[in-house]
Amino acid sequence: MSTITLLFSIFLLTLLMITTMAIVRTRNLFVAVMLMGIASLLIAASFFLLDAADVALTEAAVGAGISTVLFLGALALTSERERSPSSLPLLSLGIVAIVALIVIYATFDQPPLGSPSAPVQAHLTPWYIESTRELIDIPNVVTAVLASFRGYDTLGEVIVVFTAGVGVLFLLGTGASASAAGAPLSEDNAGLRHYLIPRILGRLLIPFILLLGFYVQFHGEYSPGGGFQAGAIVAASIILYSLLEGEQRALLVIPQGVLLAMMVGGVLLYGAVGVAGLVLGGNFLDYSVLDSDPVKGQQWGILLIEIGIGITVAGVLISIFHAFASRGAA
Amino acid sequence: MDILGLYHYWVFAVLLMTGFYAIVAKPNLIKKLIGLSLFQSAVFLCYITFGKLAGGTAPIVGKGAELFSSPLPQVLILTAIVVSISTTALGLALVLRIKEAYGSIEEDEIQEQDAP
Amino acid sequence: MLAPHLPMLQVVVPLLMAPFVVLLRPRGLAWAAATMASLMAFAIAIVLALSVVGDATLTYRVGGWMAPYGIELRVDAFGALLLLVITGASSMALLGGQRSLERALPPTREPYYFSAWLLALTGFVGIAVSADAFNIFVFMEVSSLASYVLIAGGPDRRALSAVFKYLIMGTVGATFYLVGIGLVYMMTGTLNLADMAGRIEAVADTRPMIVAAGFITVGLALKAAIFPLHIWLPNAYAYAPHVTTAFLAACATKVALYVLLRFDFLILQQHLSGHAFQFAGYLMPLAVLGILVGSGVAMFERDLKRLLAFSSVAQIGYMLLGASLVSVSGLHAAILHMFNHALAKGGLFLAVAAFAAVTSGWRLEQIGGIARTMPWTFAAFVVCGLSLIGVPGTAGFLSKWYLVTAALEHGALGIALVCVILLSSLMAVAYVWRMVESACFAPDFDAETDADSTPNRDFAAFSHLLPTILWIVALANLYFGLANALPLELAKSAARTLLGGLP
Amino acid sequence: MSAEAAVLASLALPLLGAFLIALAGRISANIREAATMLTATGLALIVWSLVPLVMAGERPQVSVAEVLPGIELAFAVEPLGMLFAALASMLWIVNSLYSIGYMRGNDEANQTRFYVLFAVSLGTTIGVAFAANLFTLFLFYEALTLSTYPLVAHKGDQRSVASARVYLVVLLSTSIVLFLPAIIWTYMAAGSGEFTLGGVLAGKLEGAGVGLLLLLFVFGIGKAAVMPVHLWLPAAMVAPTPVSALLHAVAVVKAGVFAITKVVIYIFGVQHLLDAFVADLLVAAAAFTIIAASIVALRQENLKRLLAYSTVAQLSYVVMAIALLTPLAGIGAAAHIVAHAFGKITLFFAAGAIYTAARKTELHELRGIGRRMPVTMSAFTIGALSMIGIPPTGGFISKWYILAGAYQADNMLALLTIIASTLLNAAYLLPIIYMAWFAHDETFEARAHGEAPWPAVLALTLTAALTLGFFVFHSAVLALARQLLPGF
Repeated sequence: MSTITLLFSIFLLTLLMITTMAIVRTRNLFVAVMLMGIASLLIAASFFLLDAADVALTEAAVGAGISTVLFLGALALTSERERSPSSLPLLSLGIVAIVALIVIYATFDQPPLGSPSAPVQAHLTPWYIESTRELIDIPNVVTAVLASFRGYDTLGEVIVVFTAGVGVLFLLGTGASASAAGAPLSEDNAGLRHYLIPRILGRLLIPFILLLGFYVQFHGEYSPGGGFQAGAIVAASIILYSLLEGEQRALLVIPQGVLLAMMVGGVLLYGAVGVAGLVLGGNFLDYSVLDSDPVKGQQWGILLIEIGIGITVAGVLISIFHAFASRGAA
Repeated sequence: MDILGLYHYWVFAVLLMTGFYAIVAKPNLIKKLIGLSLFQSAVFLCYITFGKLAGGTAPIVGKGAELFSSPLPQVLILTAIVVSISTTALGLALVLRIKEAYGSIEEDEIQEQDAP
Repeated sequence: MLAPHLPMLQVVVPLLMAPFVVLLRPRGLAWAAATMASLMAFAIAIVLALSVVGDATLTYRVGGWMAPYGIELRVDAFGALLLLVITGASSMALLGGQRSLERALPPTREPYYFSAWLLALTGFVGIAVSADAFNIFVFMEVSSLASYVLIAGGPDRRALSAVFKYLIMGTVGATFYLVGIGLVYMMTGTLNLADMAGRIEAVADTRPMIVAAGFITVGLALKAAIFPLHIWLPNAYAYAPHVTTAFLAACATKVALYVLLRFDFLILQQHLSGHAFQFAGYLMPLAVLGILVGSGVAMFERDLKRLLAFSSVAQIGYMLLGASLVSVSGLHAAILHMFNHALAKGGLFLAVAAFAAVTSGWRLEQIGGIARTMPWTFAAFVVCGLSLIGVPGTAGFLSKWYLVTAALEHGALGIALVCVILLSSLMAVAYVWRMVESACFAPDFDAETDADSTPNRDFAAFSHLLPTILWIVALANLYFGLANALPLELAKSAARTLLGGLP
Repeated sequence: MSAEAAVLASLALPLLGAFLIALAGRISANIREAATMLTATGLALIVWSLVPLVMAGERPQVSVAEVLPGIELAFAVEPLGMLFAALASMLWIVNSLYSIGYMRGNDEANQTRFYVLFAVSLGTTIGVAFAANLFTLFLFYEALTLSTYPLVAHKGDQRSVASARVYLVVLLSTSIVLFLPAIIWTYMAAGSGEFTLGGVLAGKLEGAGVGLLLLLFVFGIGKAAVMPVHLWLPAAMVAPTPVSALLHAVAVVKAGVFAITKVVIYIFGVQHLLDAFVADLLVAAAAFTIIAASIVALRQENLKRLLAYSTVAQLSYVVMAIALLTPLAGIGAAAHIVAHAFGKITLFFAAGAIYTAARKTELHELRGIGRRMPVTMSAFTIGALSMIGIPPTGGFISKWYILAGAYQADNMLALLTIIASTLLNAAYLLPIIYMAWFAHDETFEARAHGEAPWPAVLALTLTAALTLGFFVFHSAVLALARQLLPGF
């Protein structure tokens, strides 16, 4: 890392700290959410400087994008201002300070950042890089580890997303689906259709965002990206569409039932690939047996489960958005 | 290099505690969730930091580079980010229901209403 | 042919059934599917338990990748015992709880609820079989998110604020755990528990390891509701749907405790100098306080479910107390108590679900005279209550016996601990008997005079399945009080494993 | 039927009976009571079939399950247990007869529950009698407490619920806080809690520990009602009289003194206690209880409470006798368990009969009642004489042996206590008898009653006859008791 990136990195982190302080201090929740988006972007940039392109992409899409939209959706239904607390929470400050000191205390014995002899670099990493070349033969090691070596974790991750979807639907209901499907489009629920410029710009953007999503989905083996990022990006484009054209139109394009099918279908696709490995004589989630050539099998497996992830993530995120939005309409 | 490494960890500590402070000290439920988000982001930064290898590049083989930062922390954090957004979404859905049920999203006001 | 895959199928069966369940619309179908999956998981757990008797360990490489590169599953005696508890509790609660849940949930939300149930089950069993620190985190989050959903289905709005508190504290706990394993990973470069234990020696006395041990312990203590980090538990249990409470009270905190014990004993204690002492030094006072405060509050609580929830805080204290003795006999008692307490507390909460089907509420005065209207259900309730107290002939007695004998190995300190155990047993007599007296002798509660309760003498809503299940649980409490070879053997073997084969 | 099968059958039969009674209760009261009588008779037959075997020196043993390593749920019939079981099962028949009269005469509610729980209580009593080790004893001891609790609270009004709470709290807390630790201590010190002739603690536990452990046992076994853990017994008097009669004059309280006797003989071992010089503690505690309880009894106005305090005192006779650690006193203890049972059950039956017929519970109301209820009061008189120890009643026999035992032990304290308490007994019992027979009651409504229903009268006549009979026919009991002598 050159001196310039080093300085830039320090600059980013300092900015990040200032932003987070501001987030905690401000009483305006709208401002706090916007600053959260900025903080996410700063973190994403730092990740990029730390060679974590995949994570940076995800943090940008999820942290700055989806999370901001959800917070804003929630704010629209609650209140934008935080009430000022009655007294200064000295106890909390005390606890926080002590834990902070403990964490900082821990840093003094750590292996220095970036040292090749650090256990993180020396123990598992070389094997992953070697094996990805030999056994899976795709360039993006992150994808290989994510989808195959630790594919079970990723299955768990999809389940977490699915659980969140189930939970939000349980809590908020599927919302206005019944009325939205058949009822004529009302004017007050028409998004930003009366504003010409955002609408034109948005309409122009949506196809490109979708395209980006599909690129990220199917190019994840070669460059940063994969199912999660793609799912988030596709969801973002649909959410943008419903913001522009209104809830009901968006639900006409992708109805509630389809969203549910996407949530379920993605998980089942992932699970089916796992079970297929089991049926074909391997272990659960063993892709090598999917094809006569184990390497091909691995690639097939990774492709399929990434699609499964993408479908579920998109389905869940869009469903959650609709659930939030319909709550406001009701 | 050492300085940067330590600086990263300190930022991690500060972020962690800023988030934690918002969780424990702020009565507003949405602010608590924002704090929770920050709290988790701090951990992401910590993981990615110790995955970094000096002089390495993103772990994408075949571009001629031979030194790669460790892919494993990145994979873990990809998962953790998704877990974090899932928790946030569920938490926000709860906040909406709480707002409907209590007409408030301030913790102390909610507790007052529950106290008979 | 399936036998070697059983540790995996244990997770996969509920996992893959959960998405299906969301799609099942007609009433009852989602319940039936969830119950079937849960029973299958129970059957698998029984087979696993039988096959690990005698210190055997089953391992499974997910995806065919060998540890520590891939994720490994590992079922030993401790895990198998916990699997029995989890799947058993889930099956019994589902079987008995159909009617109770039908009343609690609107039909359109039922599929989501049962899906969340299976997801929670997936999360719990996923933790129990996992041998990978990060994988445990992932499944912990699955189980937590699903639990939040299950609790939020509760009948009144207090469920929502209780869940929110649980969500915040649970996530903080999980994140603390994540920080902890991050630090361990940084120092050792591995996530596989066995590999970690092997590589930790070299970095044993570094500061990050000490801090990591602290973070992991605090994080899991939050999840396990160890005093004083239990404050999320009473409300969450009290305001959840009754059947949810029966399920979660039987296994949720125990799973976190399981991870805590595995981490502390298998990885940290054997390799960090002085850790055993620190572990005992910090946790024993907390355990004692938890026992006394939990029982004490329960003695004066008027809400039946909160009363039982505070009793859970005390019972977690027992388990922790056994573990903090850092001896084979202490651990043995603690692990056995996990099993026995699940039997007793699960049964008690199921009985509350049955009571609530005909009463207007579950404050003590509202269950007045329930012994006359539901004598059989009440009798089962009493049996489970006796097991909670630890009356001889019930399962609860055995774990207390072992706990006392284990404590007595520690001289004067041990005698003090025995006094605590005996004192809290007396307190348990007091709070169990308050419930029994209300149910037997209090006048029939008149719902009309009580403004904030809805009159509800709806006998039709009460199915016969629930009393049957309740009696199965009650008889299990008696059976395992006399013929307890299987849990005893598993607990013993688990204790030996945790202390690294010490005699 | 083999002896082992008989042991198991005697445990299972009352439970089976309870189930049948519950079912029969849904059909009709007559069938239910027939089922009770049948169960009681069946139990007595089975238990008594064991007597000749035990007299011949056999010791049938059954092990049901190994609950903890080295700790079994096991049963063994030895002379003392045989005596206790035979006594309880025989009196259950008489008591059932009495219950029918009493419960119908008083129109009590929840009669089915009453009979069911009674059968369960008897089953657990047999379990206590046949227990082969401390753990089994403890298990049935606790089960007995729990199954009698609802009987004490039978009426369900505030007073009986409160008294039942005292009953439960005292018995359970002493057993958890003192008895259980004592058991665990025994198992840890001796490695076994098996009842073995000569004890298991000799050479394993010495010095002050022996005394401490003995005290833990004596006060932990709250059912023996050594002061100050006697509080539950007066409280238990709110129960219907059949409960007070069989359970709180025979089964439950005798389970207490029986447990202490077993612990002294089979766990400590007489020789070991003699060597450790700790039994005097026990004698002192028992002596204090005898005197104090008798004085308290003097001041009672309520007949059943008076009888309860008398029971407290009489129980300590047994405890004191066994603590004397001499062969004659040992025989006296066994004989007193029987003699007191006959006498006290008669007294309670009489008290219940008076309540049923005349609704009278207080002493001053009994003026002249002997003329209206001659049979009942005759039986009462016999019982009272037996309590005091006047021939020709059973009480004389047991007191004689205990007195002889005290001489043998050269224990002045015991001698004085027995003499003093005999005087006290006379002081609180004789005035009642005098009042009942010779005083006049002028109020009109007092005359408007006769005897209680015939089953009750029949029952108390039978037990009075037994009290008298024991004066003559006590050789079998003494023969059984002599089998204990190798322990001395």
